[in-house]
Amino acid sequence: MEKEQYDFIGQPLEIKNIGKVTGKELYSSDINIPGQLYAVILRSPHAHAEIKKVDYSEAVKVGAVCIGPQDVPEIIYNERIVSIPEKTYRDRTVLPKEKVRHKGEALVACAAETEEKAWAALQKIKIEWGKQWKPLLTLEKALSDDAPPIYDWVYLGEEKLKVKNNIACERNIEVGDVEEGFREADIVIEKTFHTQRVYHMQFETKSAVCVPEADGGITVWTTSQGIHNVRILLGNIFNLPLSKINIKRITLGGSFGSSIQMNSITPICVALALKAKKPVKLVSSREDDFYDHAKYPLKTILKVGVKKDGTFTAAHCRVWVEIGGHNIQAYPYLGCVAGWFASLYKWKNIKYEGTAVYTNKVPTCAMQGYGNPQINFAVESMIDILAEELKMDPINLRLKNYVGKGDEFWGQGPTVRSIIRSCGVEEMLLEGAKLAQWEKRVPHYQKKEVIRKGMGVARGFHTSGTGGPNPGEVIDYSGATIKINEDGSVDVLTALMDLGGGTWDALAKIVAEVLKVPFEKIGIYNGIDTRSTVFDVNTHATRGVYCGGGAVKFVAEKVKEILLNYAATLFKDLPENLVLSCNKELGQAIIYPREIPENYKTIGEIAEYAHTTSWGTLAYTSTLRQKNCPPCFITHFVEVEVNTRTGEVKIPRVVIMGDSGTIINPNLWEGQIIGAFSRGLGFGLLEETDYHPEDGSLRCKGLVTDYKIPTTLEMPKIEDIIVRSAHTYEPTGPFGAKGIGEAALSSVGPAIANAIYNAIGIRFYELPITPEKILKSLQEKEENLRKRRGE
Amino acid sequence: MEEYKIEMKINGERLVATTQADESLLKFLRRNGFFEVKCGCEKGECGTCTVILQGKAVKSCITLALQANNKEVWTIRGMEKFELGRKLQESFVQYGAIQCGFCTPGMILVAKAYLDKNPIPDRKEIKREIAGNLCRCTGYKKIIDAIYAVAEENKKMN
Amino acid sequence: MKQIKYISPRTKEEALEVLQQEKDRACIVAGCSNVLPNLKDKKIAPQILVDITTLESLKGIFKKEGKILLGPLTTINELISSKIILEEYPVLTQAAREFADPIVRNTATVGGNLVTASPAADLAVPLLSLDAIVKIESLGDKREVNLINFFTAPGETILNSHELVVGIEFKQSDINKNGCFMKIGQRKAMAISIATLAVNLDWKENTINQIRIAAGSVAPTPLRLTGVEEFLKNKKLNQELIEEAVIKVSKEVNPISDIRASEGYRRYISGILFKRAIERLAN
Amino acid sequence: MKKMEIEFILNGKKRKIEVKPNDLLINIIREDLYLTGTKYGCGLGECGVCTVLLNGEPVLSCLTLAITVDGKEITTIEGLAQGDELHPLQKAFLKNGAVQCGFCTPGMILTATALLRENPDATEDEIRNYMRGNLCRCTGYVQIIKAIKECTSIKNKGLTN
Amino acid sequence: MHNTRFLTQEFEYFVPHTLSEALDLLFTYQDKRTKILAGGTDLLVKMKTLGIGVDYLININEISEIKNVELDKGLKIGAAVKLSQLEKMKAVKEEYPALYEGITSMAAIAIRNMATLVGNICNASPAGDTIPPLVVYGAKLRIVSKKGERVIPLEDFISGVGETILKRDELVSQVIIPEPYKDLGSAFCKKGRVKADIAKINLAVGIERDGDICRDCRIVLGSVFSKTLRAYKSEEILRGKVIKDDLIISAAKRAAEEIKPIDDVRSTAEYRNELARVMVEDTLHIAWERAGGKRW
Repeated sequence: MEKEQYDFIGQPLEIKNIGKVTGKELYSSDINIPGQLYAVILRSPHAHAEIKKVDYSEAVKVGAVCIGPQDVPEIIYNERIVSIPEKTYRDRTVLPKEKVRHKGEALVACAAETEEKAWAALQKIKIEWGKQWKPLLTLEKALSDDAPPIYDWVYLGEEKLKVKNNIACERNIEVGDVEEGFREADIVIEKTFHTQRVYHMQFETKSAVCVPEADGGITVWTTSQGIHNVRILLGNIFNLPLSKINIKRITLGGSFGSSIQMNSITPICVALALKAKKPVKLVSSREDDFYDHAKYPLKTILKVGVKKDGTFTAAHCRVWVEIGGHNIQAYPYLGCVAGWFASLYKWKNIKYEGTAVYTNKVPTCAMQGYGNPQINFAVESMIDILAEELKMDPINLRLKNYVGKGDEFWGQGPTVRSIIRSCGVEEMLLEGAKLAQWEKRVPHYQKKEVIRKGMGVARGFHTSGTGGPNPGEVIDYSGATIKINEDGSVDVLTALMDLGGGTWDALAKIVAEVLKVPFEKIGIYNGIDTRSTVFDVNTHATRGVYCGGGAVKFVAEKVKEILLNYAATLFKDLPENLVLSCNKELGQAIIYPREIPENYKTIGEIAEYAHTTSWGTLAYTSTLRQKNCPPCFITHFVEVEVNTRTGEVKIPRVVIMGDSGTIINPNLWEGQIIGAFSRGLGFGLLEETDYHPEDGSLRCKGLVTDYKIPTTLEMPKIEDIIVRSAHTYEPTGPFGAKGIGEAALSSVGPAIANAIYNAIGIRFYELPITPEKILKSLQEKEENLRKRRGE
Repeated sequence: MEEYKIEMKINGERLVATTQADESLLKFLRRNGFFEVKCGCEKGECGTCTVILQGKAVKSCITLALQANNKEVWTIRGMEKFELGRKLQESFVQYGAIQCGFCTPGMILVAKAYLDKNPIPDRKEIKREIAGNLCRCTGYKKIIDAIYAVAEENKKMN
Repeated sequence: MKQIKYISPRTKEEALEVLQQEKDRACIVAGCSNVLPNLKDKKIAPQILVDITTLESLKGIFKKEGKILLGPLTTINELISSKIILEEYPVLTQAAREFADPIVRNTATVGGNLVTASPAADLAVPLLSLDAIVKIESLGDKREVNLINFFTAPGETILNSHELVVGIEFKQSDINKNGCFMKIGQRKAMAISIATLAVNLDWKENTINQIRIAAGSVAPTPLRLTGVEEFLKNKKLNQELIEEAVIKVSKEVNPISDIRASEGYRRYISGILFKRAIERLAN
Repeated sequence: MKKMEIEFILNGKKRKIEVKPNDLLINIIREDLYLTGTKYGCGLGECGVCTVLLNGEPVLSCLTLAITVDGKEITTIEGLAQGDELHPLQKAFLKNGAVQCGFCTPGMILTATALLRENPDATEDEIRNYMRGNLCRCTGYVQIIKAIKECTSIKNKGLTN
Repeated sequence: MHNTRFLTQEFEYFVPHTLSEALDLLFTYQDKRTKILAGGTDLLVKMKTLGIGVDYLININEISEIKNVELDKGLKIGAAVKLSQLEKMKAVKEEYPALYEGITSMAAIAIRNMATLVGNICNASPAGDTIPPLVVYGAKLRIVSKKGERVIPLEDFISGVGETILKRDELVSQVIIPEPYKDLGSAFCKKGRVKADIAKINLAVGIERDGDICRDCRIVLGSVFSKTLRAYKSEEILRGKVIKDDLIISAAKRAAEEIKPIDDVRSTAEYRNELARVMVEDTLHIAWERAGGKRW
């Protein structure tokens, strides 16, 4: 393991981006263009109904510009174009043409001088509905033979596919022979698990501002995790050359995966602006946003075979996901679920069957984790179930079977396989157990108090990006332009987004480290758009630091080469004889001939000389594809206190162990882990978007009042959240770094469930574990005991 | 300061807004988002801010906003609604009559108002008519060419 | 904070009432080509703007009983396109064509040009040479003033703050039919003149019956060169006389040096303008 | 709807504007006065993102009619720093990594200023309780609480509850 | 669907500076949709989410007569008094702990800086957090109109979900809370999905102690019926009895039987039944201890 002293990497440098504390940071919803119109959207009151006629003439009469199904291009697309086209299912248009497929689906949009005016115009729109169907809200209903088809056909790449039984896509994988594996096993256990739909509740509702430009092009500010993909999609939908579309990179008020795809309101805003020939601003209301996206749920039937010594022999995993009214790429989701399932433990023989099913609910998409919080709930609960059955310590069973260094793992699904080169799993389990005082853990049957304590452990991982030795189904590369300015400061131009996790700071540190230029002198925050940058796929898949950072490091090294070559002409020496280092006193990077540090020149001087003597800018532009997606591991040790009289759960303490290789930004790395824990806590105990069974509306009615996320009071105290990093170094990562983002949430749910089991001896197979469910189960348990005792 | 509510039709669309007694039409238009009306001198000297008011080219910097009350105003943005407007725009582009583009809106509007009145002028007449619009980039020749080309086309069509 | 109001009277009487009430607090606006720049430069600070552009009765060119009455709101372009002015009072058409630029001519008015009382007021010169009379009204009162007596100093006229110019009148006559306007500016359009000159001539068989010469930008106010006029009256028109008159013109004007030209040049060029004008009229 | 003139002090400066009776304070601040630091989160007073200070007390601008602030004093996040000198809370938020996406940050900081004024020695529990109406989806609050704790009075420094 | 970004209602707005001005306005516009604006935290939410119509809006926050709390043999709380103002008062915290707990359990500081006590009452939500404590303390409401005034017990005021007996020209000007009995022990308890939430159940109890005996008591629950509900039968079990643990347990059980909760987005009826029992039991214990009673 190579370790070096870094000037910037791993240093707890202050965040430079002070706009966020002074209120000056601009988000899409803060952009105001003089003369702009404000847009509002009419959303479907029905969950599944045929659109006969949309008449907005009365709205036009009161001065609104309107678009309806008849006005939007015929192009059928998928808003998430991270996968290669041949593996991308396409089912939607900007506004639905023939029918609506979930309540709250955008149907018509109006723009006017004020939001109020637009809203008033909206009320004048008349819609004639045709046939209406009872909404299909569950997997079972949607799959049943008499279910009305939500789609008759969709496209996969260029191929037109008939949709059968509302199945959006399927993915089946088999490795080895599971039947044989189960025969070898001493114990075979099968359980069914459910994870629920969760709403992202990112604070900035989906927003867009679109300015039609004089050349027929458009400039767009919108909530997006990947501006280049938005541009490609808009070019395709509106038949505009990409050179006429400019998407601005602008700070997002949270996202958690909900803007990997182009948000549904973005093309609506563009269509309005193109029609109105005026700038249009569209800011979703919170209710709009609730009806726009949700986290993929998952039903899992997991069957595992194990020998008495704790060796696994086979695992059969069947999963179903009800995806809602549109398919925002459930196909790679099913692949990733397979990958997470297959790569956490050595099952030996694997069978995986995944099915995605359309329902008349809000379309689902990624949300911090792309299937791993969901499948890990099943896998990690199962490990505890097996450990109990085997009378083994759950940590030992994990240590015995985990996929680790030197093993092959499936990164983003079965098509991206590579070898693990850095792995802190053992350290995390053992060190974490120490910090959590695992040895004091007692079995549930020894607990009799009203408030029962329990502790649970769970593991998870996410890949750092989606790269593999060979390009697979997922597009993954990043790019940057880096230039040394005329005073020796440095500009980094990259389309990579920072979702709040500190990606830009991390990238700046990487560049600082390569060029030895002080962190403060790196410009990275603003002034970026698609036109000024080369492609970057997206800030998703926990790829920011590993892939984006890898790319800026690659480009920075090229700039360094140019710099040294040029400096060599000044020093009348060879570049390899020059030393580049950071002089902290000067606050400058300096270059000097080896062994003669006193003859230094600052790179400011060199750059200025290059400038005034017309040598040109020291700059480089390129893209880089990472050929790996190393797993960043996470392990949660969660303590719970379950009140057996009320069913309430409190989390007094948690130990979180993370493995991200070298940590570039310690502060924000920890921040991401703790933040993920709060969302995991919501996922495990609190949150669910459930639907009215009759009309397919959200039971929370799109109100934050009735969609509760954790507050300050639900979180453990400062000193009771212990976050530690494993001591690893990823040889393929920039300065040894891997990712963290999505990994951080992937084991919170099962750790809570395992802890609750340890507290009260009740296994929950369904999230969230609410007080209602706990109390009911406790009463049933009591009842059963009484029956067993013959009372 | 007392405010006055005024109403006008700008590029065919109704606008109701408030103004003050001494506000020029130029300021009023820009304040309401019509940034295509450029401000050059605010003294009526350069013609950059020309708009068409009730069919006539006027300099919006020396017109009170209140004087446009209940009237029809066209700016360069509205020109694409007219065949002549579009022809002029295309001709300006084709003839390289645009460099920095700041005087262009005024030039096209003056040309439009003039050609409406006199569809087939000669070069000299055109030259005289745009005399109130200054241009620092082009040296006017290509602007006159561009307008003349439209006049020629008009001639052919008649 | 400044408080400017705006009023747009519906009738002349209403306008006069406002003026009576507000006196010098009021500023009349019509074409606005001077008022807005002046407001901006804080050269004027009225409390109320009286917009008279809606007063239809003050617009138009009327012919009656051997006279022409110009409504003060007649725009310069309306003058240019008036056939009767072109035929009967060509000096005015010529001057109007030289006025500012084609766009300003769409809004600038005759009355406005006069009351501005710029020494360089382009329309004052031909109107002087047409021997025009200014009709003035105030609430319950009327008067007429010969244009010669109208201007008192740069930017000043005999007009009282409660008065309104309601018409400009001049006679239909042979002399008025035969006029010529000359202008020297720094460029052809939109130029404030260095010197302007208008001549109206009535002559028979080489003898000058009557001549009117008016000049602009060469004195604190536009003026008639009555000395030269007197000198020429009843004289035979020949080259010598013209040369002599040219010298007298140069002497009678009273110009200053400014950014646009020097005093000497203005004197010289006034003579030249006169020479060109009279030669054109004589031919 | 008839507009009415109101006068109030915004970030130390007197402002006179016309509003309709049904205009919400948040929209006037964001759209008319271009202070976009105050964010829209839910529109129902549930998330705290739109918090501003009214006469020094945190209130929710999404549930406040602009017309009712006539004669009052409003502070938004833009009014907190003294010139270029950041408020201690702003510094502490940056230092402690209490900012991720930044959308909740303005409301958080404003609420925290009121807390520290009311209770300069606030304990962690008191901070957590006071801040409970300001939701954050990114950070999990811990670093926010840490940052606020760091700004409590000196005698409270270093003490846990 | 609704929109929470702006108000679509257009209304005329008044800011009276005296009560009589306000009452005149209420009288004049009693046939119209006239609403009182105090904190706005319920009214504006309802305007946004339910689209309730408003023609005239009367902001009562500038009426000085109703901005104070009078401390004279109990409390007299004006209609424009903010909840945060009350929670900062020593008298409230010490003498009416259930009210203090009810108030501080509500939402967040920013909301309590805006919302008023009278507003919480008039909103007449079954989950209103101040109503159970106020009923426990025997609060009365002063109701005024142009024609005169009347004082009625809070218990008689709310008639259903969001409904009260207030006439259209009337205004609740004051909440009158009598001086508590010297050995009164009272407590409030609430459970939500998160700690600061609209209640799954909230409740307040008050026990007047006379030695070991419960002289009188009140058990008042919210979110378990269309309006705040008094568990009379449960109270009956305790009244006049020597208080012991088993008595409290049976009173709690009885209270759980008296309530009629429903399934909604916040919880289930089943859970509420069970929760009510636990909460009543725990809260009775606390109240009894606060009354100075011993536990046995």
